[in-house]
Amino acid sequence: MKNSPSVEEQREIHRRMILTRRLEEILGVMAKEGKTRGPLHRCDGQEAVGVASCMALNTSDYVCTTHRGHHVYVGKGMEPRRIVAEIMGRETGYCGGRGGHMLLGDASIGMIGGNAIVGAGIPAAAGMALSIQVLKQDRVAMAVFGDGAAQTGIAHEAMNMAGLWKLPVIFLLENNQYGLTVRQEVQSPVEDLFIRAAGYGMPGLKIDGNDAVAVYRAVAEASERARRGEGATLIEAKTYRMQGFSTSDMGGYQSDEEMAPWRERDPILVSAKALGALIGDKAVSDIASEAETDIQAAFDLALSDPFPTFEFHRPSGAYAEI
Amino acid sequence: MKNSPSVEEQREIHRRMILTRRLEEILGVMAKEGKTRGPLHRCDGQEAVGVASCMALNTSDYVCTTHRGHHVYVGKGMEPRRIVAEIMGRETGYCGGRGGHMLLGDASIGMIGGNAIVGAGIPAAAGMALSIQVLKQDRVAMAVFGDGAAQTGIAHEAMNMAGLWKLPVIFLLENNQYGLTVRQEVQSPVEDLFIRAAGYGMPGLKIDGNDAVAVYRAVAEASERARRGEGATLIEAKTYRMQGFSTSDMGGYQSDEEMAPWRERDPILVSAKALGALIGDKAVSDIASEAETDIQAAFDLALSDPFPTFEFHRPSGAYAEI
Amino acid sequence: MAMMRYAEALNAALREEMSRDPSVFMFGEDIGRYGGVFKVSRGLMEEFGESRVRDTPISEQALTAMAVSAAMTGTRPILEIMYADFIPLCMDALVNQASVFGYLWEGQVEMPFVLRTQGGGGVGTGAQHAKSLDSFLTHIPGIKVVAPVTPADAKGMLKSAIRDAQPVIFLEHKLLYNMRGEVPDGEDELVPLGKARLVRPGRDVSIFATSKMVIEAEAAAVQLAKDGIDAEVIDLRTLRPLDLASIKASIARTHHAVVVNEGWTFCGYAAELSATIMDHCFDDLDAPVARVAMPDMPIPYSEPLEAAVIPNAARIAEAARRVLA
Amino acid sequence: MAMMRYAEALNAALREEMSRDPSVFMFGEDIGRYGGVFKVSRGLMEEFGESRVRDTPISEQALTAMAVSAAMTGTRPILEIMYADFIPLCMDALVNQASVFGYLWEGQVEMPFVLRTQGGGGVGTGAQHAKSLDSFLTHIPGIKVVAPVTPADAKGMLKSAIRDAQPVIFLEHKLLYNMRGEVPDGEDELVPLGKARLVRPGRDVSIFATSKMVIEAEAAAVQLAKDGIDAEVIDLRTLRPLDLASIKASIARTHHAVVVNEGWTFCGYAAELSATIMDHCFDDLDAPVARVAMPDMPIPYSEPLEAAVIPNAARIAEAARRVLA
Ligand SMILES: Cc1ncc(C[n+]2csc(CCOP(=O)(O)OP(=O)(O)O)c2C)c(N)n1
Ligand SMILES: Cc1ncc(C[n+]2csc(CCOP(=O)(O)OP(=O)(O)O)c2C)c(N)n1
Ligand SMILES: [Mg+2]
Ligand SMILES: [Mg+2]
Repeated sequence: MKNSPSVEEQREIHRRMILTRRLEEILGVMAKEGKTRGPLHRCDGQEAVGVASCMALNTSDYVCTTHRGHHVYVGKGMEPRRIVAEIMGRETGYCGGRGGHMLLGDASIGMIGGNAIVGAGIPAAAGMALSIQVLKQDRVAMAVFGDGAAQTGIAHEAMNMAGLWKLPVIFLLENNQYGLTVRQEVQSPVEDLFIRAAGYGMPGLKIDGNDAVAVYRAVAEASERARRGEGATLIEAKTYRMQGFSTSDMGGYQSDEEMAPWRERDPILVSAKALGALIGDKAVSDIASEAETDIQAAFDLALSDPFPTFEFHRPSGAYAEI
Repeated sequence: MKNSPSVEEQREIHRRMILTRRLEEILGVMAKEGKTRGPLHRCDGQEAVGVASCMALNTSDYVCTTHRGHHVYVGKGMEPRRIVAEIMGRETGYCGGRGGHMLLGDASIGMIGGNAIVGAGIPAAAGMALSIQVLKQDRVAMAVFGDGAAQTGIAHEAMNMAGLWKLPVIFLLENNQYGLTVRQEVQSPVEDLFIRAAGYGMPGLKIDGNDAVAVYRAVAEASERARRGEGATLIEAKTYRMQGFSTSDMGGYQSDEEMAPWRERDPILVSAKALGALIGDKAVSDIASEAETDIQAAFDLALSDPFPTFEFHRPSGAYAEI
Repeated sequence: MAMMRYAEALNAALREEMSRDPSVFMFGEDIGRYGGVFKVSRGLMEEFGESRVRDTPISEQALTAMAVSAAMTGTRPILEIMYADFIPLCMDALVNQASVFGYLWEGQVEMPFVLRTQGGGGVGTGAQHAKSLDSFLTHIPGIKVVAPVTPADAKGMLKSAIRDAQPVIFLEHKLLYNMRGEVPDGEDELVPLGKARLVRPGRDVSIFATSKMVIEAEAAAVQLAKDGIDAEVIDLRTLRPLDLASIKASIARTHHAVVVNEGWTFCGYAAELSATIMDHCFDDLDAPVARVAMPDMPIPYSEPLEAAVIPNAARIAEAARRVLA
Repeated sequence: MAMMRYAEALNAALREEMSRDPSVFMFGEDIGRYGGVFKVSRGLMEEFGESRVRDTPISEQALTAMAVSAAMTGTRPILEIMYADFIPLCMDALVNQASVFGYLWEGQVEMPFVLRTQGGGGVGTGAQHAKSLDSFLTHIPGIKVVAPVTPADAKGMLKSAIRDAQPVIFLEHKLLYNMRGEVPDGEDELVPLGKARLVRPGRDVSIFATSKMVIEAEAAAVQLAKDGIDAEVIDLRTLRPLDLASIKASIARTHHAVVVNEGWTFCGYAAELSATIMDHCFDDLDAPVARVAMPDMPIPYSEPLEAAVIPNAARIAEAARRVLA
């Protein structure tokens, strides 16, 4: 089928989804033990959205994400070791420990970046697309954002301009059914948010966010459209957040009945099955054990890295004196 | 037809439209003579929208409008004399001269108020509707706003909440084809903005904004809906701005070809014709000459009113010292 | 008197005022069923229903504008903005709506709304979730800004804020919610807005502080006492309008002043305190006022970095020693 | 040298920088075909095309955010915000985006954007179209804020701002656009950011002013001269980072200071100037610094009311006399 990932890509998607899952599981355990700092937002169950979408783009394309961005970071090719180092506040982290887990970025591979202001990634991607259009480059920009973010004013302003100017941008709405502890239907009167695309003169579509191949295809097609100069696309990926809002969430509002069907459709299971049919189950489980080893190594290295020492912000150095 | 204005109401609508037109024409002349202060935004050609919509509501209902609000002020029942006094900076103006022509209000008749921040009336009306809902009152709130305002982020946020909570609010989008000197199609990729209502789970409709009866009917119906607890409505009234953006607009971008058909469909002509069929042409022209006299009197009185003298803002008096 | 956590004191104030006046209602993100990220509104949706305690979409800009207009039309809204870092999204509603219409339509409308939010750093929430943006708020005419530190003040000032006819911004701090203290009983125990609180009298230097910095100032006073320096600590409590009388009286006694605020230094709230003191107490001062505030840079995440920027007792004590040197 | 209006000087700077560097582009409301409300961008869309000179929808919030991210990805955007009164809508993009990412991703990205806007009162535009909100902007770390007064500075500083690697907020004033002055020829005549301009030397009192207030300060100096008071007038030009050296040197000469800014008083820019002077020049001062700024209230519309609030030469002269008394 047009725009499908190659077997090699599907393998890599699977690997990066597992890297993400293991990374978060270990962080989850460390958080419980009081070894992490600040809130951590896990994306267990949503890995297909962040990973497969980035895999459908080029390294030179720009991507930005939210407070819940581990799958996007790993998907775009950031190294687990430096991700962990940043989260653990080390000097070797992507931002030298200044950013933390919500604010990672690596401009050299177009990952600019995480953002803890809900909605802020949407105009950010539109601005990158504007830059691409002004410079006449062969690039696209993508924002991955939540159902909660879709209700912010900047979402509207940015999508209107993207539609108006036919900006090369992909709006990937990751509908995990929740904004914090509140279900989506308490935040918006419409269940399908992609229908709003019509109001911005751009195509809107709904996809199964737990199927990495479906995510890849939709993003690849939107990216081709954008590169042909036909403008923006809004893609709503339906998925589910398996792990509570953050490590400080006291839980209790996601029922077992609600979660059970999603557990069965865990994107890693879905991917393992599809990939198994192509390369055999043994090869699939090898990917998992390799990823396991890689993540363990990433933590080992990152945790032995040094903490940064304080320096004044250089650009404002002249007026940043204690 | 259901929700049509009575003959008496139609008469009053006609009268208020003429009051508005004459008020603005005189202000236009005075502006040219350098006798006014700051910019003035005329709504010539749009009177049906502001006047007939307000006439379809009760005095106790809340209305807010924009920098271009003379028709709404007059429509809601504010007195020309005190409107003129405010615009001429007199103590007898609705805000004692503090507000000026963009910021009039009269809370006693639910006119709260003009607003020169584009888009700000939209959440303002939603907030009033929230207040009505919390207090369980038999009231509605209405925002009259422009096609330009529809692109602001607050429009989106407010409409989403209005749809979500079924707030008793009417969003009356006055599409006069322009935001400042820039045509609507340079500001939005979709021609019909009412289609966005679908994304907020509320009904959206398009009406002829130059037909006072059509405006009245649409607003009356939306108001009934709101009072029945069924929530918000978005009404897009298509109309045209006959007089440039403001008195400081240097013009030159609204062509004669573009304007000619709208001149023929001047809302006052449309109304005169409809009303003439009901009460005879003589009675219709009597309304006009009476209105003419009233406006002249309003100017005469207002212009002999005194200017205010300066006082510190009392609520902050304690810390507003020169 | 009852012993309560700060968050519980706020909860009690909300419950009492909601019971007392049916025109009071609350809205904000996650405040309903979940009871708020800091659990300040726990149980209130159950008690007062979904119309008066609303979970909202993530729409700070419109929410604030709606608070303004709802307040002008007969209700007393209490809006919770989850982090003070999101205040920039509320600015148009405050600067161009609340401030403007309160003045222009004076006499026509009142504007009794409360915007509760919490700021401050210290727990690794990073550059977008740890700021104190007090000076953006205190710069706006017609709006009161308060920041209680004790549970008793939290309760008494929140009740006063809800009953006030003007907009009140109510600043909390994420590190205060679990602090405990005695809170007077009684539904009409109000703490007036606009009055500073003398935390600790002293003769040598006056330390004026806000929010959690008051606690740091107290700790600094203890350190200073060991060196024989007797510091007076004043909790301003209301950032605007300022209790100028208390400031003047204190400086007339001590002749030395340190001002402390967790916001950025340049054009920050501490700058206003310094300038105000210069305006009103220049002749009483034996040394320039020392400002202790956040260095002018975003708040870093990593523990050693964050610890290096947030003003603390040591920096306050050092500033006090400097003005006395 | 050529004689030009301020608006023409800006137009020339834009044209030259757009020609020089294809990564420079402009966007804003009405700036394209119409050439901008104040005609600053007249003719540029014709010259550089619709991709590099864009009329935009009314979406200040996203526009500012887009300027930030476009600047991080290889372009040099120039965004026009029509009135400074709309700056509150731009705050999240400045405070939580530009300021934060400039620091966190330092070394990874540059952020060369210019946000041009104009503020100020005096012509009856009312409470939502006449404000000077300087202090909101100057409070933000990592962002430069400039406010040229002469056509020569307008041109030379706009060119420097466009070439700067950091965000620069470029504050104009609606009453300056028609002022005329000599402007040096040459495409590389830059005026550096961060340096104050000595407008008029004097021995008795230093008047530090910003934007249109510099012109009022000059007028005040003329009045004062008649009474034998020799006032020094300094145009700060760059509001952040401050040219502290010029301030210190001037006060070391005059021992008296008046600071003038058209924004509100409380937590305004003049407060920072006063506090800075206290921090650095206390021992040189013979009297407290006098602040001249907008009273803390919305700007009224009617002429006698507006005239009563906007700081002017008379109030500046009076303040100078007060500090010298
Ligand atoms: C402007 C803003 N408002 C509120 C918050 C607090 N907050 C953090 S995450 C979140 C929910 C976001 O929901 P969604 O966009 O669906 O993302 P998800 O957490 O589901 O990935 C909220 C309200 C914030 N960070 N920024
Ligand atoms: C937030 C904001 N941005 C920009 C402006 C400047 N401005 C005043 S009116 C206007 C155009 C408004 O267009 P529209 O909403 O269609 O109203 P119309 O003037 O056509 O009645 C603009 C951009 C403003 N007042 N507020
Ligand atoms: Mg979500
Ligand atoms: Mg319009």
